[in-house]
Amino acid sequence: MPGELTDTIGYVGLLLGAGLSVAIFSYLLGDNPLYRVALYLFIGALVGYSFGIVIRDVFYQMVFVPLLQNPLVVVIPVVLGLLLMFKGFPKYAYIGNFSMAFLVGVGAAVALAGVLLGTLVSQVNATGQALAPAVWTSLPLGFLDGVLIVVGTLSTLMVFHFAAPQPQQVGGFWRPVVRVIQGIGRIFLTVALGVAFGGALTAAISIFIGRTQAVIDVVQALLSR
Amino acid sequence: MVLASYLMPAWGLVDLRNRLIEWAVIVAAFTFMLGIFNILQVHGRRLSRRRSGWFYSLVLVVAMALAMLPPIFSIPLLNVPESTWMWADRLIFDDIITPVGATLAALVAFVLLAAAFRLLRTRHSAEALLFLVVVIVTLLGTTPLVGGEWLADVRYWLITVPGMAGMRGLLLGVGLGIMITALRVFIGDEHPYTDL
Amino acid sequence: MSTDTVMASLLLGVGFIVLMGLRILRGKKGPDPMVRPLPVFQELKTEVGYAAESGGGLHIALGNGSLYGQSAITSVAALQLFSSLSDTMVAYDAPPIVTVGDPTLLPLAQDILRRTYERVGQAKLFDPRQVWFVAPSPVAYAAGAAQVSALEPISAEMVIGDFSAEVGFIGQSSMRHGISSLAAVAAPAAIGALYPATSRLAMGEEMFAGSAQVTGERRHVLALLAQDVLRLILILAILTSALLAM
Amino acid sequence: MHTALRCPMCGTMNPVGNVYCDRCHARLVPMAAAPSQPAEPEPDRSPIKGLSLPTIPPEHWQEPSHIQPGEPEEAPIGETTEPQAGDDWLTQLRSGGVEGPADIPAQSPEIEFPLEPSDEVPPTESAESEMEDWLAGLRGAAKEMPVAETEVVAEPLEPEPHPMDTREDWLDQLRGGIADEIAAEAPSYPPETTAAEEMTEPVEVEIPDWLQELEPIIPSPGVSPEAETVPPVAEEEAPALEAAEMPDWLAEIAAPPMEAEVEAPMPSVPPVAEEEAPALEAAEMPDWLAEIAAPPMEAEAEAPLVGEAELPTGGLEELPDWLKEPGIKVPTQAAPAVPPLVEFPVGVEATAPPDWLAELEKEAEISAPPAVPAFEGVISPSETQELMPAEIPAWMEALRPHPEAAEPMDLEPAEAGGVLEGIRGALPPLGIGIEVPTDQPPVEPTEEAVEALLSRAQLLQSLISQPEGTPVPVSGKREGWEWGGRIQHWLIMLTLLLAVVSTLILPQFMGFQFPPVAQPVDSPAVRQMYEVIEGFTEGTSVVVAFEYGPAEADELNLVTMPVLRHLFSQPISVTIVTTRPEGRRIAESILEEVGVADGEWVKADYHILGYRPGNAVGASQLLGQVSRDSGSPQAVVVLTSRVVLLQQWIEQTRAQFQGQVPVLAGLSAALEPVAAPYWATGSGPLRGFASGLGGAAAYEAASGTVGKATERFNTLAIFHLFAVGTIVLGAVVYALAGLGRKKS
Repeated sequence: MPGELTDTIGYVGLLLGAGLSVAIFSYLLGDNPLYRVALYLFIGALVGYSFGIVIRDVFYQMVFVPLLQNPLVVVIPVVLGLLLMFKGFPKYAYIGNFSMAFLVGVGAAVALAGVLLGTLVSQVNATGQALAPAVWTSLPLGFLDGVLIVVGTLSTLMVFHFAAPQPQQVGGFWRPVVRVIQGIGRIFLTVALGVAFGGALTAAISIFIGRTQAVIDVVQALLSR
Repeated sequence: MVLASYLMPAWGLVDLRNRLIEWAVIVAAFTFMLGIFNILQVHGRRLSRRRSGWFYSLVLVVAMALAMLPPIFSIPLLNVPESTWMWADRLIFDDIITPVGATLAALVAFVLLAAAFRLLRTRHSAEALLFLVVVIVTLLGTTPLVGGEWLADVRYWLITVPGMAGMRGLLLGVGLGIMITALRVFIGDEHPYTDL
Repeated sequence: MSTDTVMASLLLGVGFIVLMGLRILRGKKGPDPMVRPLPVFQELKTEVGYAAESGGGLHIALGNGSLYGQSAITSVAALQLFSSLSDTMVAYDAPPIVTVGDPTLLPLAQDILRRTYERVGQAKLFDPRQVWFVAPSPVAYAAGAAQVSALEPISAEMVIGDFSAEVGFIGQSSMRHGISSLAAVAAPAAIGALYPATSRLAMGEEMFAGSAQVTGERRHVLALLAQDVLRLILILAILTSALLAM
Repeated sequence: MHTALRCPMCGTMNPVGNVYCDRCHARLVPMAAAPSQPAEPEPDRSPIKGLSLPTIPPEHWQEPSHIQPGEPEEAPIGETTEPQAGDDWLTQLRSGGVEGPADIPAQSPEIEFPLEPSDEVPPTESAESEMEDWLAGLRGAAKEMPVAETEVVAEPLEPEPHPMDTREDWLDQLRGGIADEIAAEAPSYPPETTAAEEMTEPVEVEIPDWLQELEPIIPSPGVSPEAETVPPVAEEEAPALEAAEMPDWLAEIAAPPMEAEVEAPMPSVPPVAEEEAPALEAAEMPDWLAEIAAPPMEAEAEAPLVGEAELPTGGLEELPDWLKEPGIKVPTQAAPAVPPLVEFPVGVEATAPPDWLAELEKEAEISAPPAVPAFEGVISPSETQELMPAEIPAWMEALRPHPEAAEPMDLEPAEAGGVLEGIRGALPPLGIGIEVPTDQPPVEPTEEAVEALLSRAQLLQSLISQPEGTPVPVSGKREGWEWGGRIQHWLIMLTLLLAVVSTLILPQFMGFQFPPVAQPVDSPAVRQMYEVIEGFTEGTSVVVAFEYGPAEADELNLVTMPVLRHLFSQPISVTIVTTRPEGRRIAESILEEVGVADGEWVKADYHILGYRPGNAVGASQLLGQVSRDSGSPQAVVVLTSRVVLLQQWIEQTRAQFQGQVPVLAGLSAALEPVAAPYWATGSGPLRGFASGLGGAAAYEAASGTVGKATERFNTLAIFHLFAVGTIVLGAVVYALAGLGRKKS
């Protein structure tokens, strides 16, 4: 009876999952074989599964299916992809270069477009907007915050200023100014990082809770049987 | 080309872009094959050499090989009856990948905590102190204790004002870096892919 | 075209012009532009030296960045940095173990190593297995990469690329094994996670300065300057838009 | 051949007999010393054969192939390499003659020359062949002479002295068992001398040719012989140069011709190098000292001359960036150039010649005396003085390292062991020649020498590569997983355990309930998100991107569920997409959990578009497909825990729909700060978001439901308390520790 079978398997799986979780948690006691087995099992499963999905969703859906209808559509990428396979053999690796160039090119373009429109422009606007009444009224301290945001953003941006003032440069006056600005920037940056860290910690802890809860549930289920 | 289509979404450039991108996706999929190949190489050698931890490599490779199957079975063309692989799929995904992955992510809590714990050891500066304070406020602010709701406000302020400003600076900076690097890729100043 | 796209195109144009201008300028002679040295990168090479000395290998974690999206360029930058180091590594005979968290990075990383060996005339010594594809998901990658220091004789770990908080794993393991670690990461979460872990951390944009810092190469340095020019432009833009907004 | 000498100063051609230029009366020294040369070279070559042959294990001569792979690993540490190196260059000689191995023609010369004479047969042939194309090169070029050329003649003598005297102390060091070095060492001069023989007249013409050989990027085989003969030439010219060019150098690091001249002199006139130390450090070393350890090729050439291990390295090392950029054009010179450099470390702490001499006394009694007269014969006493001190240490260092050299920044004492261990470990990654180490000639001094070199390299390197102020890395970090670490480890573990027990286990089993310590606070971001979703009208098409894997599921599911519930309670059509392989699976399972399948509250219809690889590309492609299928969506809901993925969706959406389409997000708590700038209190492209348990709880509050998030919120709060406790504790501990450290 497949039904029961799957049930039992499901049950076993539950145990397996819990067991593996515990194994991983044993990392807290130090890097130990138990942990490693679980880890490698996981990595293997993950990679394999992902690859399976790639096969299904890309090689089948995006390549094989169209290939049957209208080969021309996919012939180019397939060829590129096959060229890429040469990367597996150092001797002929260069053959794949064109494919890589294609990948990098498209990737870079997409990224650039994204950054330009999504981050640079929009963030610049938004920062500017911080001084717009509509916005700063929504901020805790009102206008002051608006100013803070602008100042903070600018100074943080300056923290990453790379060019070192050349000695012969007339930057004599600017150097201290820049240094001060960078100092301020670092403060903002640190706050930002602190917040980020806090967030990350919260997230991790939430997961931690969730995980332990799950394990405990299984244990309880066992006990209650 | 792709870029242009973003800046002037007209003249069917968009379609062309999507076509190009689709190709890129397909090509990228091939790299995954390389990835698998590489894993086999690396761990294959570990196995053959019986190098430290070869056993783990064995586990890894076997798991990989098995885990590949369910999704492949699920390809309609093969019309493998669901009942035959669904359970395996469940087992692999729900009972191995999910819990272990989650547990690992949970461990991050420990790792981060450890890091925070020894922060003042790694860096001994006012900055570090500020960092710690901010972290603490953020933590307590996320879950304000009864009576400590003001912390939530402080946190909110931290996130929306100084934090955001700093983060913006960071993002803008990274944006700049990305932009320049991408441009350099285009003008061929930077070519990670050629044999030059 | 929305104002966004207009501005974007403008910015792009400016960036392009600046880069080109500097590129032409590169051809000319004259004193190299000076760049504020970032300790992290100054130490990178030294680190390689110590690795070679102690006979241990280096582990370079290139992160989960694929060749797409933002991580694409972050990864390209990481590769850039890596390739500027690889010469030294091969020279020192401190062959690195490179781990990548995305298959698309794999061939590129391998190529860089391979080329370095070829450049030194030892193509036969290149072993594609020096680059490991660990796993395509962040946590799995981080945990897996952290294992490298446990399995292989590693004397230094360099975390360069696109990560998120999980990178803490690598930091942790290098702390455990007493391996010195350096990091250059762009993602805020990763920076946050690493900030307490190592004092030698290049955060955010600094990461893109890597190759210029390691190899004082003119082209890289000039790229940085271009970055600065654009930065100033951005600042002006922000100020103006702020004034307009008021 | 050439019947006239071109005056370096005015360029007029003078009859060969002239000592002074007819026109400008600049000195055309060559003539002066010319006659004396032919005599010398013979004497010094013969002894080398005698010494060098026996030192190289015969079986190596036969089959180099199997060893070669092994070398790269050993090379920098320098044991076992000598013999292999010997046979290796031999094979090269046999195969490539002067041209050297095919893979890098440019390199071959350096590799061979230093070694040739240690074998009787090759030197002669190769010397011949050199001369040939060398002369060929000369005929090809009729250029006006540079300053240098005038003094040329003085030089040919120069090489002699060292072979002479150095050989003396070699003889007795032979017993010291360091045969290999000598074998290797001796060769490094004869090349010059052999070249010197023919040099007399040709040189003049040849130099300019060489000088301008510096410009082209790809060196012709011709270059190498020339380069060889050059050192002598440039050598004398160097002092002049120093005077003239020092400033420039210090100012400008990358001046190829400069370096060329600078390096050239050093082989034969250490004093020059000596004085140049500062300049060189500034200009030279970053380049190649930073890369001192040798890549395979160099390894072969270098290993034999242990002390000088650097030279070939230095020289060849340049090849990489040298091939890259026309910048440094001098590998060939660089090789000879090094000996002086070798001692810079020493020079650095023990700058004054006196120290040198002191060292000499205890190190090189034999070699010192002979050296002096030999020199005086050729060069002005004053120069000799400088020559002397600089000269001997170079060899002494080469042959046996003295502590001082190694000391400068003595790295871990455990090193020696570390090295060997390291090697064994380091081999596998390379995947080659692990078996090789078996044939190790027991040459302790060698090893030490190399160690010394390495450490010296380290010194220089760190001197250069570190801006003042930055501490030497590693120092603090190498102490590893020390007790403090353990304690802290256990402590943190305990904390977590406590938290778990108190908040999860007790409630579960003892029914013990923690009093609610914390209230969810509603955040504007969440409210705005809620409102946007609430505002969806009939038939709105919404894209939901499941951008998280199982790893993050434990947190994000809690965030996702209330959002999805809300979404599906709206009469909209949802398209589920992902750019992560596991995304689809996650979506399916969570939809199941939320109960969209059977829940009668569900008003939305949905379909899963599936997974596209390649983050942003995939996203943009998915968006494209969606807008093709069901028109541009009214909103994009991103559920993720990764910055890049959030950004990717925000940016791609914005890029594709010019910011018409609002983006909403259910995020991990980790992303709140990153999301904030995009949200910008509602003015950003991110119209609203719920992050972490807090956000989820807030969302549940907003939608008037009580879900897991709310339940778990309290637990989270308690955990936070523990976490904060730990952090504060750590802060205090290390703050105190730090203060303590400051005091001591």
